[in-house]
Amino acid sequence: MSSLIPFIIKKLLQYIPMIFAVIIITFILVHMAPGDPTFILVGEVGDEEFIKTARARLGLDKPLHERFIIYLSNVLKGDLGYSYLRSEPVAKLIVDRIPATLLLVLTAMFFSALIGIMIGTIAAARKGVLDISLSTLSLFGISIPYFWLGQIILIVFAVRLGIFPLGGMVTVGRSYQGIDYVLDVIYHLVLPVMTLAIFNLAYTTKITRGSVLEALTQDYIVTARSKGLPESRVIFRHALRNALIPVVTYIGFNTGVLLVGAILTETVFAWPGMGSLLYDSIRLRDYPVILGIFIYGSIIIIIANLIVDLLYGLLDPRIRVR
Amino acid sequence: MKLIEISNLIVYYNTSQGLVKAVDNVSLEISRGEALAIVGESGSGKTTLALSIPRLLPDNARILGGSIWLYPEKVDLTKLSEKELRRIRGRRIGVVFQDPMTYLNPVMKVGDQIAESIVYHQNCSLKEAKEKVLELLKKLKIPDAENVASRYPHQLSGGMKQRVMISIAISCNPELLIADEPTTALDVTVQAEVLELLRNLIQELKIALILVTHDLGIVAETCDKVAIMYAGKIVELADVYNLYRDPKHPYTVGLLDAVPTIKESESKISIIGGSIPDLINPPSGCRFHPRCPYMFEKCRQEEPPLVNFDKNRYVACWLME
Amino acid sequence: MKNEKIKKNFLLKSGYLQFPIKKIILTQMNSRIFAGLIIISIITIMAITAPFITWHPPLKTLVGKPFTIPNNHYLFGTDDLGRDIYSNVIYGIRTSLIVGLSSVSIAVIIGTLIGVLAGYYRGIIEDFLMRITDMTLILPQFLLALVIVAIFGQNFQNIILAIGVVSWPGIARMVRAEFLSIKERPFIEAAKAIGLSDMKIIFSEILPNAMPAVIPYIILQINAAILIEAGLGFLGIADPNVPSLGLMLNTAQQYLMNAWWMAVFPGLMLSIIVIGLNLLGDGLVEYLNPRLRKR
Amino acid sequence: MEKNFFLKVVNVKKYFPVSKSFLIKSQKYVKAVDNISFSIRRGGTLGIVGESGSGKTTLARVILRLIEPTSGSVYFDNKNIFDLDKHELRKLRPKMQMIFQDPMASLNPRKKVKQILTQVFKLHTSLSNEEIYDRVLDLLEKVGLSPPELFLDRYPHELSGGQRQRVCIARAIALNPKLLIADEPVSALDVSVRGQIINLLLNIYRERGEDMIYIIISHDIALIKSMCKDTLVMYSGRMVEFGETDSIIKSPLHPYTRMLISAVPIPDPEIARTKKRIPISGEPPSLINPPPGCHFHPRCPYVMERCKVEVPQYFQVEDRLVSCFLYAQY
Repeated sequence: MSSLIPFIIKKLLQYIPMIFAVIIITFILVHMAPGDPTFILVGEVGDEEFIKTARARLGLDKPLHERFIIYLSNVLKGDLGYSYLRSEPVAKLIVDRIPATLLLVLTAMFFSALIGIMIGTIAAARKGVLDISLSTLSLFGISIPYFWLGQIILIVFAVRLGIFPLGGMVTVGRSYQGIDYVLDVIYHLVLPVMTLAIFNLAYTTKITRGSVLEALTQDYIVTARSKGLPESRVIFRHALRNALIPVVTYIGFNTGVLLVGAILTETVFAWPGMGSLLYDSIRLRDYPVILGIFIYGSIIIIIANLIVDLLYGLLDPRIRVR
Repeated sequence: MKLIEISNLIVYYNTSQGLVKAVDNVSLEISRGEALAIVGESGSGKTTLALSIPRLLPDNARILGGSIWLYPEKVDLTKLSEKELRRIRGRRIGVVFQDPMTYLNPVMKVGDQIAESIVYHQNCSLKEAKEKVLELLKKLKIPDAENVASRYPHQLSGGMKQRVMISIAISCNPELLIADEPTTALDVTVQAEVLELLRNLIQELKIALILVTHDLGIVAETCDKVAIMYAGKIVELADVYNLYRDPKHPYTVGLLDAVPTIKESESKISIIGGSIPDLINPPSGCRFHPRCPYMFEKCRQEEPPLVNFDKNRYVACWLME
Repeated sequence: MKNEKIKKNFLLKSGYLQFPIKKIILTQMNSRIFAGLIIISIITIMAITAPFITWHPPLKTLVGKPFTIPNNHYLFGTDDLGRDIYSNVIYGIRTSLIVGLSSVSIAVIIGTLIGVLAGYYRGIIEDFLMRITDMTLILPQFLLALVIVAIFGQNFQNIILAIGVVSWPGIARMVRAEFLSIKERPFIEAAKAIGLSDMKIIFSEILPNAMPAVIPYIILQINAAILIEAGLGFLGIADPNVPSLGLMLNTAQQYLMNAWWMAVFPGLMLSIIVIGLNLLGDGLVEYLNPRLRKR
Repeated sequence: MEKNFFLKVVNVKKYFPVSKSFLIKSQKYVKAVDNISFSIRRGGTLGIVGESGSGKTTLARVILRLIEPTSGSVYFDNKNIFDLDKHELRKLRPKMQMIFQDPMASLNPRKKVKQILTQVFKLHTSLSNEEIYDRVLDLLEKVGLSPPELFLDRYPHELSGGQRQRVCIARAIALNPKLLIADEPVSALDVSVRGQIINLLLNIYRERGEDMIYIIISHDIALIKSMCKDTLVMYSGRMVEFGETDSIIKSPLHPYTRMLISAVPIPDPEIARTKKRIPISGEPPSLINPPPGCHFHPRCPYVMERCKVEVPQYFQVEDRLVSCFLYAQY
């Protein structure tokens, strides 16, 4: 595995520039926008004195390239400005919300990947009615928009049946400790995770099915059969192992979709993550927070892609050894 | 001693354009230790015929008639369940495929790919199987066997990959080895090496060989018996010496002359006109008649049977009457 | 011997861009493509004939009592401001389709241009263009579009432009990938060998062969654009003067407890559009992938 | 064009850089064609034989400048092809044509036969549509596609393998080229169809051979024997032997040529089983890291110390050129 370390370094070198790209894009957008960039970087509300110091801090009276250096160093230091409306630094606001979002995303991702790969493989291996019905179900799963699905789930399970809470992450007015707290969170987690997982499950199923079907047409499957191996081993050891490579790529590529999905789902279920923060900030025109969420979101996605790329190298020996 | 007897086998493919009559009423026998070549062009049904023995055909293939008897117990392979067949594939029948690049699993070490069938058929642990793999690779005179076994296919050269394929096929000492165009993807010099290896193996291990190929050159060097296929039918079946010395069927004659050789004598290339027929609607009567220079009325209407006309010699042609 | 009819036929110059639509429809009609086409046709007809199949102006408030439950007159009920949800849904389809088509047109123009340049010319141009494409491809399309609209102002044109601007990288990648593989095929070398110019090779040899693979992707991209518009609307980023399915769901969110119809109908229609486009896109992908078609 | 035209290839090299990453441009090259020189006169037929990766196809492409050379020069029609600008090159194209290995892949799948063939005339002649039509029909007839009207409106996928290759040949000979290179013209075809195409190529040569130069590229030395007077043997990007085909086959000089000829299967069991075999070992070297010295030395039964360090130059043995130190005393 001596080839692994240079491989990791190479990947890191590929991804770091992307973070700069995100910052550059944000900077360009802010300065291309009509009106004074101060409003966007500081917020619409504020007294003269505050705006004045902010302008000086951001170097808005300096030439463009100096402004960029200042902006870049601020962002790299983690200084994304100050939310005047909430009187808190943007970075702190966002970092406080990230765990809740990640909890939602990772739980949904875990379940949907696990179940989706299983169902997808079964659908590919068993042709006929089972395959057709699973494919149709997954088509519906893919097509229904997250936020609407969330609303319907909420209407059915919380409003009509009343078996799950209407929203939030913990029951308001109770201060649970220890295991009770965990159980309470899980209780609140079920519906948003379900919303988020349905789409992802459907998509993973679809990708896995296609990928396994494709792998099953490959020549090495015939070789495996010629050895007299049981069909289960042919499918799981030979077909699925090869089929997983595109599936993993998809899961990585989909982190972005999932994160956005989480943001929309959080809005439906008032889950206290980045999504709710974004929703409130849009209503209040709190531009620094919106920009901050964009930057943080992008970085999370870039990191997820990096991880998947590394995983890809582990799964496919052809990529690693060159 | 008979090993395989194919009788009146019919294999069709179901495609969106219609039924492809790939193998139509073919009978053939192969004995222990014998090397048989099935020679034909693309679409002649040669691969279908060979791979229907271990039933490794694509999903849309249907065995519609006939039987394939495996001796000594005389079981019909076409009637066996998948489960019963699995005990024969890999253990009693090994297969070497055409393109070692695509027929080896790209994400599995080659040593594990060979060990796999040993584990399944010889009831031994993975560790024992791996030792057997090394013995096997050494037997095939592969230098640095340990190293090769721990490689992935893409790290090996074409010839080495084909040797790995061969060792998968013979890992459980099969009675029959089916080699489907085993050297088509290889260079001439590598081809010569791989063929040499195959020849030595079948002699040493007394394995029966079915060599599927379009190249009459490698048949001359390797096999004892030759079956010439055209459009899903066997048109001539003969001992290798007789066939080359005195080909009977017009197609065989054309095939032998159509290939330039480096023989001393002035090479004259004769032509078979036309092109390979469409097997969805094959020509009536003798399937070769539209391309045959000696065609007469009967050929167009009646199909010639494969008749024994000399010792070990069968020809399907009305000229032989 | 020289048949006049053949000669005439021969002299008729035939077009280069031939997508085998006739063949798909007549011979190997894939059931998904068929279902997708039907759904999309019905949706499109509804969008075009919106003024004739609705009887209330979509954005007008108090055409009925607020929170009217669906009945014969207000098929889908009314919302908190007494607007007719049925009218708004029908006009909302129009908005979705306009956004999908126009923003993807922008994306196709940018993407094809960049893809063609990067795919045909190698070296620094390719490196530079593809690095930009790869970076933009990883960025969350939705968040980028959201930031753009938030900064530049929430009007209809900006929404279309923003979605167009974030949708091109996928198309560029696809076009380039097709170009790269087609460019290596021997018939391109054959075209060079008979002395065809670069422009002719790009437009008459490569592009017609690249399009079949790109078209289903474009359809799926239209789908994505429609969903981005709806998602933005759901977060409240929309032009209040244009009926939008997403914006309706945003309003519905506040009244989920008592006015279920406000959420159900707009979302249902949105899902139907998406299902139709997915069927069509997937069907085409499957149809054009020879390996999957075999089964 | 001059009456006694010729094709002269001088020190042609084509190195492909092995790119490692976009930041570090590596200094490693795949030397696909390494310093090849030869010349043929009008009426000459040359076979280039070599195994996969020997650089024979790259050589053909470089000669026609379908890919840009690394260095060297190719004189044809008294011009150095490598010095021409794009425009001049395009004008010369109809004089030098190529037939490709895979006829299906070398025809645009979205064009009908008539579009493929008229394109050539439209590009390089000012004939009227009617004249072009007649020429296309003649051409189809000439390559054995008759009646020609039947084939005009077909797409490549509606033709059989042999018919496709005939269309490719028609395209190549449409404007009477002076140089015709056929790259593995029959290896993608069925055995029984190969004879037809070989004969078609031979007929074309017999008809106009005195007025053109023919180059056949193949891995199959038997095919070259049946078509070419001279042969150039390539191994790992270099020329190892050059001379008359018959004498190369009868008495190959270079150890690689010997191995190659000995490896060719002979379709005659009596000869095949009695002939003396030259032991064959090893495989063609990696293109990125070829062995130093003579590229063949790791497989050579006569290897000397010198072969491992020095690249052998060409030695003239009678009328042949051979790149091997065994012949250093000549």
